Amino acid sequence: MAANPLQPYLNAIRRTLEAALCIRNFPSEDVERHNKPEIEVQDSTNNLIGKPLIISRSPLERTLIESSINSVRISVKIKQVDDVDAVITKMYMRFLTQRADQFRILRRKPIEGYTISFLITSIHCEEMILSKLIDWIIQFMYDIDKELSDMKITLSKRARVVAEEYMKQLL
Amino acid sequence: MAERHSFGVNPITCHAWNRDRTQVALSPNNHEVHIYQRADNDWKLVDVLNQHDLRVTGIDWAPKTNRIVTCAVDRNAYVWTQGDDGKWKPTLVLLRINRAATCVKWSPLENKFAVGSGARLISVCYFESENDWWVSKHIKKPIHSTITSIDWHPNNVLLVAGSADFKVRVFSAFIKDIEEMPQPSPWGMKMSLGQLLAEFPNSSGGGGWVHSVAFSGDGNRVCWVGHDSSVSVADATSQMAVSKLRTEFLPFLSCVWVGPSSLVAAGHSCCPMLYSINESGQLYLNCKLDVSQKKEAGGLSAMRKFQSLDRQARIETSDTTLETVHQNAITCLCLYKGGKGSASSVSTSGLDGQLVIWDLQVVVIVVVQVPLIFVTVSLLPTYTSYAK
Amino acid sequence: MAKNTSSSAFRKIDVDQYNEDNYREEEQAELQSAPVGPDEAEITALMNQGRHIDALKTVLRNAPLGSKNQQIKDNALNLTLRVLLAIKASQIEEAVGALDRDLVDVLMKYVYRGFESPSEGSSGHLLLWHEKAYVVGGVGSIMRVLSDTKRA
Amino acid sequence: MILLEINNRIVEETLTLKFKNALAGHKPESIDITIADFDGVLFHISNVGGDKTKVRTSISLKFYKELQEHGADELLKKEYGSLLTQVEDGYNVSVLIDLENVPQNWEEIVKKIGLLKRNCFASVFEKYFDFQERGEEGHKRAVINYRNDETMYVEAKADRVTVVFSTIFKDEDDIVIGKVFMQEFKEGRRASHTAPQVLFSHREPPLELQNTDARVGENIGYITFVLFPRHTNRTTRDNTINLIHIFRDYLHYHIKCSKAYIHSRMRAKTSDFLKVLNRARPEPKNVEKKTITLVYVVFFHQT
Repeated sequence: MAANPLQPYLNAIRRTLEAALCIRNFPSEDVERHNKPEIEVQDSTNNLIGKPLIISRSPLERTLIESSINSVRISVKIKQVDDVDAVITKMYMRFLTQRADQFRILRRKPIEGYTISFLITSIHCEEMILSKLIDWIIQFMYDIDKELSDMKITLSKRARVVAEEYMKQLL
Repeated sequence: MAERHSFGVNPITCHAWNRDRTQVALSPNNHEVHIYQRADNDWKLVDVLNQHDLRVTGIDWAPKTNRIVTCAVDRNAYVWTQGDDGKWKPTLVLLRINRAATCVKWSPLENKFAVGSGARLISVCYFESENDWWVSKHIKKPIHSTITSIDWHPNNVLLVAGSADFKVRVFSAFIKDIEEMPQPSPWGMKMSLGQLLAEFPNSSGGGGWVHSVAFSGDGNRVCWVGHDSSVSVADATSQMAVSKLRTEFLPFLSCVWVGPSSLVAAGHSCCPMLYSINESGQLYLNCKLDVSQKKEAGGLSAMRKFQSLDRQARIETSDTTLETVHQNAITCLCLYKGGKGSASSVSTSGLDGQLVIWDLQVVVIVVVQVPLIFVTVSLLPTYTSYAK
Repeated sequence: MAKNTSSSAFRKIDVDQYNEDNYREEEQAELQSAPVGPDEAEITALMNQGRHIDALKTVLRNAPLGSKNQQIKDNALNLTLRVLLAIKASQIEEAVGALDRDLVDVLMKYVYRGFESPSEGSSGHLLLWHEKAYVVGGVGSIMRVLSDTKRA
Repeated sequence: MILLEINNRIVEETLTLKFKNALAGHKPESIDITIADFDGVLFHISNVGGDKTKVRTSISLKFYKELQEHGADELLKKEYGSLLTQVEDGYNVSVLIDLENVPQNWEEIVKKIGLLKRNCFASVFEKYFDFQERGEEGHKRAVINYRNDETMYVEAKADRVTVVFSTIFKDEDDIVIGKVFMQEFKEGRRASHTAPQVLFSHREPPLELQNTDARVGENIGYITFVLFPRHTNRTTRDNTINLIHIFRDYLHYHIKCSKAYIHSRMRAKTSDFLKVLNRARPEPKNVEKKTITLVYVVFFHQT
């Protein structure tokens, strides 16, 4: 991959992830015998939640990393210039979030104002090799960006072929 | 320098050694405690203690009285005593807490133990022979969040506790029923149960959950590690002065004193590190214990893997094993040989299911007389010639 | 006959807040008196003389991290961002090199704060700052940004 | 398979089979099948009064009455002549073939019956193409509700004939994809400057239909074809009718194909993601415990 424009953005996210993913198994203070991702617990006392960090590449593209003592929520806002982008992205995200169970770390509903959200708990950090998990998230963001623009291009290519094929007959 | 044992893939939450280090009790991240007997290079499972019904969070093995205390997320703790047939039998402990127990430590005289919990309190338990169970007294004020770690002062009365409200506090855990009033210590005069003798914020920046605390061998110093990747030492003998070192590594999860003015800390960066205090009381990084194939500064090598992926556009990154011995965060650090005053080796266990024993002897002695650079240079050739 | 208590307001009281054990924000305030923040004239003067690195040092040194007054914080943020964006990309490495460890932490805090409201072109520049600050401060400086309650 | 076929392939194949059997002397069996086509059109092939040798093909179009006003019957008579037969109830047009005396040109007849729907449609176009040819202005525009709540308008002017389709996009995503297609249709003229002009307007009807009762709505699109004499003269008119009358189905067909394409791509990529993510889990390789005492024993690096 030549010096691709996303590189510095992805590097910054990688470094922030390395820092944010330092989480530990932490039983809940509010509810007896429960172990909840503190980042998701609305009324959780604010001492268990770190400062939410935002890394942005442009006003349209940003990543929000909210960390807490036992869980991290990563939300990505993908660049959507026009409504074709919006439709393709919406279809893609619905497709992915319907399979959130298989992805284990994918959140069913993205956070307000973001396209897609991940929720990583301490159990995921114990089960998976951390560096591979970070590599996967970075690779995911890179691939999604590429995949969406590819699909947009192929869609307009298809449309052109369909139109030309039809108009050719109409001479 | 590093003796490495693996107990499968799932994480080890905590471990504790018996007196002659022939047996280790460890919990494989579930409700059980496994006791292994060392058989020269291998480990034989001799016993499984499964009285808890939720994940075990703390184990401590009293060397003199050979009793194990375990605490778990199911708000219970059990004291295990070994019957003459070698089997371990639990005795009931009335913790009276309504949240998970997070850490447990025997007091130096092993006549009582303290359990930190998510109920924002520490319960100090002592044996009541009439009904053959352990009763507890609570230390509540002014704890505001879960206690993450506790340690005993050598005088068997003072207790230091680190908590998730970014504070390190020294309490008195004096139980008048079973002991007489101790003589005052540099930490303070009043010794009634629950008396707050000292309180330190983890950092002037006002944040960072305290992951681990420890009293020094002589009890005059307290060291702790915080979530802002910091190592701090507070010295009672010099007006509670705090020397704090903000490191550039990932945060540490546990720390233990290995000498009068040196301590080992280990955590998310998977590499135990030796810190020392110079004459003027300043903390500095002495050296890293894990020098195996040390190619670049600590922290994960994912960055390097990503760049190699990026430069050579290799799609599938090779099996990203870290250079460090531990492949995932270290969660528990214990003394292996020697006491707090002068330990010669420590043992670490972590989320990668490995138990590693680090020999400090090679590093500590040589380092004291000789500047650091020379040591690592002299070590490297002997080591690299053996490398694969 | 039992009087029907129609209102169910009592069920909605958040009992937890009355439990004085719970962690509360304000008793952190007494750490130190909040500094008033860098003064604009001094920074602009330094910038005009082209001494950007000194401007950076001064703006970071008296960053009002602990202050409760949002207005002071925003002014300091805008001022710092102006300094950061004024320093050319080639000079960044040298600038970060001139800072001591604590100032690199403060710098990192302002870099993340700058990401939150990206004006055109600012994010790319801040990414560069982030990379250079990371080289010096390591992942530890990001940990400080995450965990310190006294924020930029 | 980009262009849609305008003949009904099933009708053709059934009748060809019937004729072939008859020619080969086999005894004809009875037949009674109903076939669906675009725009809610139904074909019904059956035997008349149980007589296996008489095969009747009937077609029903919901909007046949409107086509009749524009001379559909005359056109069909001209086209099918003797084949037409007494209309089956519930249907609009019926054609009869007699298996006993198979005509010489039976393939041609089968082809013609396959185009039954197209020919019904053609009447309204032919009529307005003639108006334009004769330069007659001012005729009322034809309004054909070719699908429920979708209408086609045909209007003749001195120098051109405009055909306007109104169509409903059930899913709002389809509108956006539809717009992408229509954008390409508009730019179709780049490919060949002789192609008809195509316009697309979303929600409101185009200028020609301003004050009519044309529906207005969030998910309604209007497609306007401006056909010039070169498209509507005698020689090219049939080809034009073939293409124009199925434009609406052509557009929606390709919208669905694009969505299917996007889904297949998503499925492939998602399974990729899942594979790589599952590799992040350390497989419990048989890690034998290797003691590494660094100083004395040679350091084994497990493979």
